[in-house]
Amino acid sequence: DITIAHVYGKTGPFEAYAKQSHVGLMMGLEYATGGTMEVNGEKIVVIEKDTQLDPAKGRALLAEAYGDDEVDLAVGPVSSGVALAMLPVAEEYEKLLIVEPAVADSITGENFNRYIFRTSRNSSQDAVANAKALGGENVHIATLAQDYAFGRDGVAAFRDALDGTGAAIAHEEYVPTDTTDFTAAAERIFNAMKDLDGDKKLFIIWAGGGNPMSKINAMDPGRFGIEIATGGNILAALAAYKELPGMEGATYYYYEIPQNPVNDWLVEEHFKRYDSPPDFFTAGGMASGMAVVEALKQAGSADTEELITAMEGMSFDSPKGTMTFRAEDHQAMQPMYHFKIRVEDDVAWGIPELVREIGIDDMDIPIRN
Amino acid sequence: MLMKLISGDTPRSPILSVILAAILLSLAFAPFLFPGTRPLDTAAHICIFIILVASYDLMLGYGGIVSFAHTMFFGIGAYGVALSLEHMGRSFGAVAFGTVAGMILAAALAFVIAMFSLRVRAIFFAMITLAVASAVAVLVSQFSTLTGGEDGMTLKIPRELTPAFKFHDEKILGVRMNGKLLNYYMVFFSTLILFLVMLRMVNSPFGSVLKAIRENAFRAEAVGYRVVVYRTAVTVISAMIAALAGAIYALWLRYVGPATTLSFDIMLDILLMVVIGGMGTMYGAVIGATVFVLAQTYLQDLMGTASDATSALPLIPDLLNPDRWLLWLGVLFILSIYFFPTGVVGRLRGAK
Amino acid sequence: MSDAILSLKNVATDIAQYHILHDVSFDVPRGKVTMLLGRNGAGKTTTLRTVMGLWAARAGQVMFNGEDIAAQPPARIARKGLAIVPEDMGIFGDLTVQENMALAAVSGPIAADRLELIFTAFPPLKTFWDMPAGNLSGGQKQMLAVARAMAEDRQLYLIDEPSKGLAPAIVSTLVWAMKSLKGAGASILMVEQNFAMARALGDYAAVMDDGRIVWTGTMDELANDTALQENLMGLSMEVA
Amino acid sequence: MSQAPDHAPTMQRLNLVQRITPFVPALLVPLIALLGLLFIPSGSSWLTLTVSGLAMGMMIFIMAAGLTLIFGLMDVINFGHGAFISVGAFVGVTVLLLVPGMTAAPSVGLNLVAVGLAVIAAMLATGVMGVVFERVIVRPVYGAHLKQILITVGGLIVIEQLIHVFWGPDEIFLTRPETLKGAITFAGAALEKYRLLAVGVGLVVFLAMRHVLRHTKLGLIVRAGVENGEMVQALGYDIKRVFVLVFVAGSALAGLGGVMWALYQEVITAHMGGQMLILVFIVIIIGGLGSVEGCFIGALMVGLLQNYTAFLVPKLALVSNIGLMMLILMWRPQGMIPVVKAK
Amino acid sequence: MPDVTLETRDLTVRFGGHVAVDHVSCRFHAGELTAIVGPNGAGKTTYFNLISGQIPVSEGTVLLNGNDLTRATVPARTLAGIGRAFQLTNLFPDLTVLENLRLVVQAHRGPKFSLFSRAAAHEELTEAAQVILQRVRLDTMADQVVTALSHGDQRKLEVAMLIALDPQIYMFDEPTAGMSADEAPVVLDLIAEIKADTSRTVLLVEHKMDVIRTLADRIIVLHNGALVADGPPAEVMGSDIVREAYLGKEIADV
Ligand SMILES: Nc1ncnc2c1ncn2[C@@H]1O[C@H](COP(=O)(O)OP(=O)(O)OP(=O)(O)O)[C@@H](O)[C@H]1O
Ligand SMILES: Nc1ncnc2c1ncn2[C@@H]1O[C@H](COP(=O)(O)OP(=O)(O)OP(=O)(O)O)[C@@H](O)[C@H]1O
Ligand SMILES: [Mg+2]
Ligand SMILES: [Mg+2]
Repeated sequence: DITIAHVYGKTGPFEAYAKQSHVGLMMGLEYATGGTMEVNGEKIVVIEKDTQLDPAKGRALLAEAYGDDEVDLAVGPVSSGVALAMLPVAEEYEKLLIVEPAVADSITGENFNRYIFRTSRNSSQDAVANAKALGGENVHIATLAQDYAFGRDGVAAFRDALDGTGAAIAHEEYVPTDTTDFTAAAERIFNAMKDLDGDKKLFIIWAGGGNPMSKINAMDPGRFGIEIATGGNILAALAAYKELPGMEGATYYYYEIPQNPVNDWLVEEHFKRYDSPPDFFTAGGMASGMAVVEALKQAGSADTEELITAMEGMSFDSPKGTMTFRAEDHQAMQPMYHFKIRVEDDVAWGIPELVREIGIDDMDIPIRN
Repeated sequence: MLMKLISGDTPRSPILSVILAAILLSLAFAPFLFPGTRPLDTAAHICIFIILVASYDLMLGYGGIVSFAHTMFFGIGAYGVALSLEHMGRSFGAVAFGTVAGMILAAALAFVIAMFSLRVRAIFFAMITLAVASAVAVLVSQFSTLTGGEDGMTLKIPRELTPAFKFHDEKILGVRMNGKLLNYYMVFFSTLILFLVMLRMVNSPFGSVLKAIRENAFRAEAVGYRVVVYRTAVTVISAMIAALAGAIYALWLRYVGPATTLSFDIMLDILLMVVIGGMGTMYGAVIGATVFVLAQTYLQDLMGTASDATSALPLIPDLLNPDRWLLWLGVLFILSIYFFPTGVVGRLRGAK
Repeated sequence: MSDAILSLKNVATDIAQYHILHDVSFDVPRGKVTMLLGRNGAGKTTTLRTVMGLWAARAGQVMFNGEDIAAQPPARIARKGLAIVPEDMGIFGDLTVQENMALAAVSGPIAADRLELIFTAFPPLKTFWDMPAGNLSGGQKQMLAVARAMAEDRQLYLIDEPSKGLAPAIVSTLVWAMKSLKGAGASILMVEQNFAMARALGDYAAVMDDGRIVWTGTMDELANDTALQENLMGLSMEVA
Repeated sequence: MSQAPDHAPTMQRLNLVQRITPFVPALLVPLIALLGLLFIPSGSSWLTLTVSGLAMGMMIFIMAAGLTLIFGLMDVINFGHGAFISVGAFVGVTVLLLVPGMTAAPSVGLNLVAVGLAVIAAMLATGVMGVVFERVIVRPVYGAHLKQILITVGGLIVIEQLIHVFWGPDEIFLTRPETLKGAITFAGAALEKYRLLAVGVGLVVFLAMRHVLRHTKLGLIVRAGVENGEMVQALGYDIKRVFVLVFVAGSALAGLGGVMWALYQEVITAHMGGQMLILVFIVIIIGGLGSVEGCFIGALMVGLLQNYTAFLVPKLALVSNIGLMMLILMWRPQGMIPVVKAK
Repeated sequence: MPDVTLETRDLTVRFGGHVAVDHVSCRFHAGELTAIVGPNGAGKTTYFNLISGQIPVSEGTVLLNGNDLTRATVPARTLAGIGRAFQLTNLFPDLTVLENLRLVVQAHRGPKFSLFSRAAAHEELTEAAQVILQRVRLDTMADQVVTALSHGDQRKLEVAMLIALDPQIYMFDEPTAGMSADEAPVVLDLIAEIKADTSRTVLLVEHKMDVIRTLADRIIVLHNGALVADGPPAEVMGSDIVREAYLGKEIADV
């Protein structure tokens, strides 16, 4: 048998993401093996381990998976913090860890080691895609982000990517992660932008719950000619986008956007089985499952070294089309989608409608390891 | 000799003595008795939590002070080592420096908080420590350039403490003689020594004054004890030991992050362990930490089995879903407060 | 004593694991003052608290106006017309004197003439009317405790050592206040260590020792029999 | 009878400082607002910030009021309060989602009815929970602070988990009723409609609580009951029933706070209440244990200060609460208007 | 006249506008027992609180053997030699009688901050405590938990704690309040014993006239916070102000 450990935070605040991720992984394995759950004549067995979003548990469980359960490789986790804690374990046991869907740049950046591959996007990919979507001549952009690594890195990557688009950053605003009242931040942004000419956009980079988009919208930024923009999100969060028809940004996934057989199958099967569309992390989970099968096929065995050789530079199918593991940092390069929000009464959320697919080549994602 | 070591504070119950001896032996020979990574990790966790919980008991059970900042001190110790290893390089010197620096910082912070709030109601102290601890947790995630923020930091500890270091080529009793084993015994002996030191402390004249203050602070003042000084002292000592535990934990885990050292969840775990074990007994820390860490590690597996077994019934499988393990831990928690108000140690002592 | 407002029959009370009262029986005649005497720890306070329902009687009956109130909660008992001045005074220190009094008047505001009487007897209460009662001196608190019981008409007053901590001048006003209560038709069951005061006020006496009633009779009988006093309580009359 | 001698003690006239001292806490709120006006360059920004600060303060107050009520009056620390806030939010939001016709209609009346329904349902639900909680969890541990902390924390965990069981693990997003969306522009400042509503609700709650506590016997009974429950019973009041009532009232307030907060945040999670608990504690500490007035003033101070510092020095916004708390405690170690005495 | 040990100069405290102790200047001497009397609310307990430090002074000074202790903390004053027993029994409830006393002995002559020595090893403390127990005739109760003691025994322990402290100044606040006539003498004898030691100064607040008559060397009268009379018992008790303000006519006549 080939055993895969899915080590992820099944319980805790990211429980919803975790469910999607697991469903995606299983559907990915199923699709890639044509429903047999076998590759190279061997059965694929998935065991689950719950990190409870605790990095210490994550480490222990991954060590247990590699050491005691003797799995061939592991997939997960949801939280970047847990992922970072787990990275050295992979190195210590010399086994693969496919990171999905944790997004921190440093996973494939400064904390990278050669046993780490990542199918999910990283923060830079998000930021650069959004820069491509929002930039243009005579555009002034203010950013609003959480005041920690994710936010600051995101803005930095976004700022770099704006270079050459003609747009300029007018103001950067950072607020503590647990901020609930955005009046002050909004007032600061308004004060900084109200006397500028040209297109004025406020780009919000936000991870987790509590996206301030609608709160700032309630303060009527239109008075000063400021438009709000933000990246994509899971379906539940898209409900808030309904108030902002016409808003633009770039997203990682929305089930109606990618046009390819993999996605068609995913959407159809997901509706059939769960009576709902697949979401962000379902797509991500599926990508990881398909990457695993493809790697096993190409390597012809589950030996770690052979897998690494096979996977560096390997391209594989996913619900988002073809992805490629970049050899340098093992980050999966993938397309992103420039969207515009359309509102329909009988849909509970604002629909991100595709404006343009931002291809792998359109984005210059820095290598940071 | 033995009496001196345990400061004349015997377990005072045959069953308790047997259990304690069993725990001591299991921990002492854990690498040989329970092969595998998870059991060893569990044993190390038990050790570290024994220190942490015992130092908390010093404050709670003996000082009568409720604090929610214990994990903060724990975290300070852990981050102290992490930062010094990061900036001073991979050496024992860095470890020592980080540990001492962490302990000093913890002591200073504990001192300030104590001066502020111990003059008033105990409840104040509880709430203020909660607020300060949460502020520190936020600060740690804010200063992400230094601390790695939410993501935490991975440590490069001295090679002698990692599996890569082999000091004997042959396996002995099926156990590899490598740095990990050394690391475990560092954890174990630190625990043993610190525990004995704390046991001595609570049985010293200082300890008896603490008891008096817990009973009637007003009268203790009138008799000539400076209550604030004693309370501050015990808070500071407890904070320093917690920081030390944090440093040890960081070395064992080779990772520090808010979730492993600063989170409120760990604070709750500590409270639970103290209560289950028995407050104001010191031995309660050993029992509490052992029971709790074992339950935490293996409860989910148990629930999965139970959920499958009841899958035909309505609602029950939902409640027994392994994802809901915290629900049951909460229930267990409430029940234990009702039915073991004096903790396991109190129970066993009463039953003799 | 056929007309007893309160009569205890074979009452036994436990506090935690200790047996405090054993088989206590005596009557409190209507419209009279009955003194409950005895040395420290005899069980006097426990008896009053048992009547009020603050300790539960393990056995026996507490008959108030012919009804057994032994198993009832204190609030119910109070509503039947009993008031207690507890040994520890039971002052609400965070409330003002005025609020303490307002609470004591269960059925509505205190009548003006009654308030007048209270102020005459205990002038400091008027001075500190709007001050937190916790700041009163020991004796002032004692005054407030008694005044609270007087806030409205009750049938039976249970009063535990009212003179303790009071200056002699106030003790005499206290005697006067108690007499005016009795004059209004109320019955009083009082615990008192100050024998002079007990004698000045009491119509009947019951003496306790070690959780039992050891003697009952009229106050005169007791007051005139020094040997009996020595014997029962170790009291001597010259204590003023 | 001999007239007792004149006991009138020496009373000195208070000087100005002494006479003002009792009112200082109440004066702090306008003082902070004034300081804000001094430092914030644009008048419209100041107005926006002030209104939003007050609204934030009011919502914190509503959440804290129930806790301080229970805490101050009954000397019970209920960490479960956080879970009550969450439950209030979930029940309220469930009701709102059931009446999309009423929330989506652009009619003030219908919208307010919908919100009213949500509030009533939430308060009923949390009120009933309060009864159960008081009976099962709290009653056996009256007077034992440590056990209270522990056991109510246990309650918090269990209730949060039960929310997961009943409503699933996902966060739930919602939008405010139609007429409560957006802002009114006034003097160049955008004043959110919902915040104005929150200010109103907060004021009503405050005045109602103050009235009950100050001017009704119920308030007296409860305050006296904490100090000496036995004596209150001996005076003829059924303290147990009164305590249940207080607990229910406090819990219902948590429910109200939960709905208000949910409508403000427009997203709810099982942990939302637990997360608010720290801020709530800070407000209670600042105000003084058990004081509704103190809690009110403290909440407004926190709300205003947080908004002003977030505008002026964003980095400090986070620590402004802790800083404020430390300052207040240096000035008055028991909080501004302590009701429960130090022990 | 023997040495002045304790002295207060213009000692004053105000609660808001209410002057509870009003410029009280008084000297107390070694070997002397001073009774402090006055109507309820006169400021007697408050005066004690000012001397022992439980309440901060508004104005004036407290001197012990000429040293200014006005700003000293409660424990500092205790260690300097001002000892106090409380009106309401105030002990360490869940410790045994012996432990209660040992703690007191330890406070002024034992190791306090010794963290690493074993408490049980300090036998000298235990012995000292036992001696005192015998003096108050509580030795049979040594291992009882305080809560299990009767009221009278608790009062005795309260006095024993003060003796264990071995202070220079003894302050008793109504030591026999609520004590029955057969219990009180034990405590009164102890006070008389202390008084016999000429190096000690005793302050006693009492409402019971017979107690004052038998014990007091001197009486001071407080009224509305002010010191209104000071002198030998016979003289003060006979003065008009005491009869008027304190005793009241009726009782004095009884
Ligand atoms: N809470 C308690 N726990 C244990 N024993 C108690 C308690 N309260 C009272 N006792 C005991 O009950 C006995 C009777 O006490 P009670 O207070 O009724 O005496 P009393 O006659 O009122 O004495 P006193 O004159 O001292 O007030 C005493 O021996 C006392 O020690
Ligand atoms: N903390 C305080 N705040 C305000 N007033 C106080 C405070 N403490 C005492 N007082 C007032 O000071 C006065 C003196 O009180 P004190 O307790 O000293 O009287 P006392 O002489 O001991 O009387 P008693 O014989 O009744 O015990 C009283 O009127 C009291 O109300
Ligand atoms: Mg009594
Ligand atoms: Mg007094």
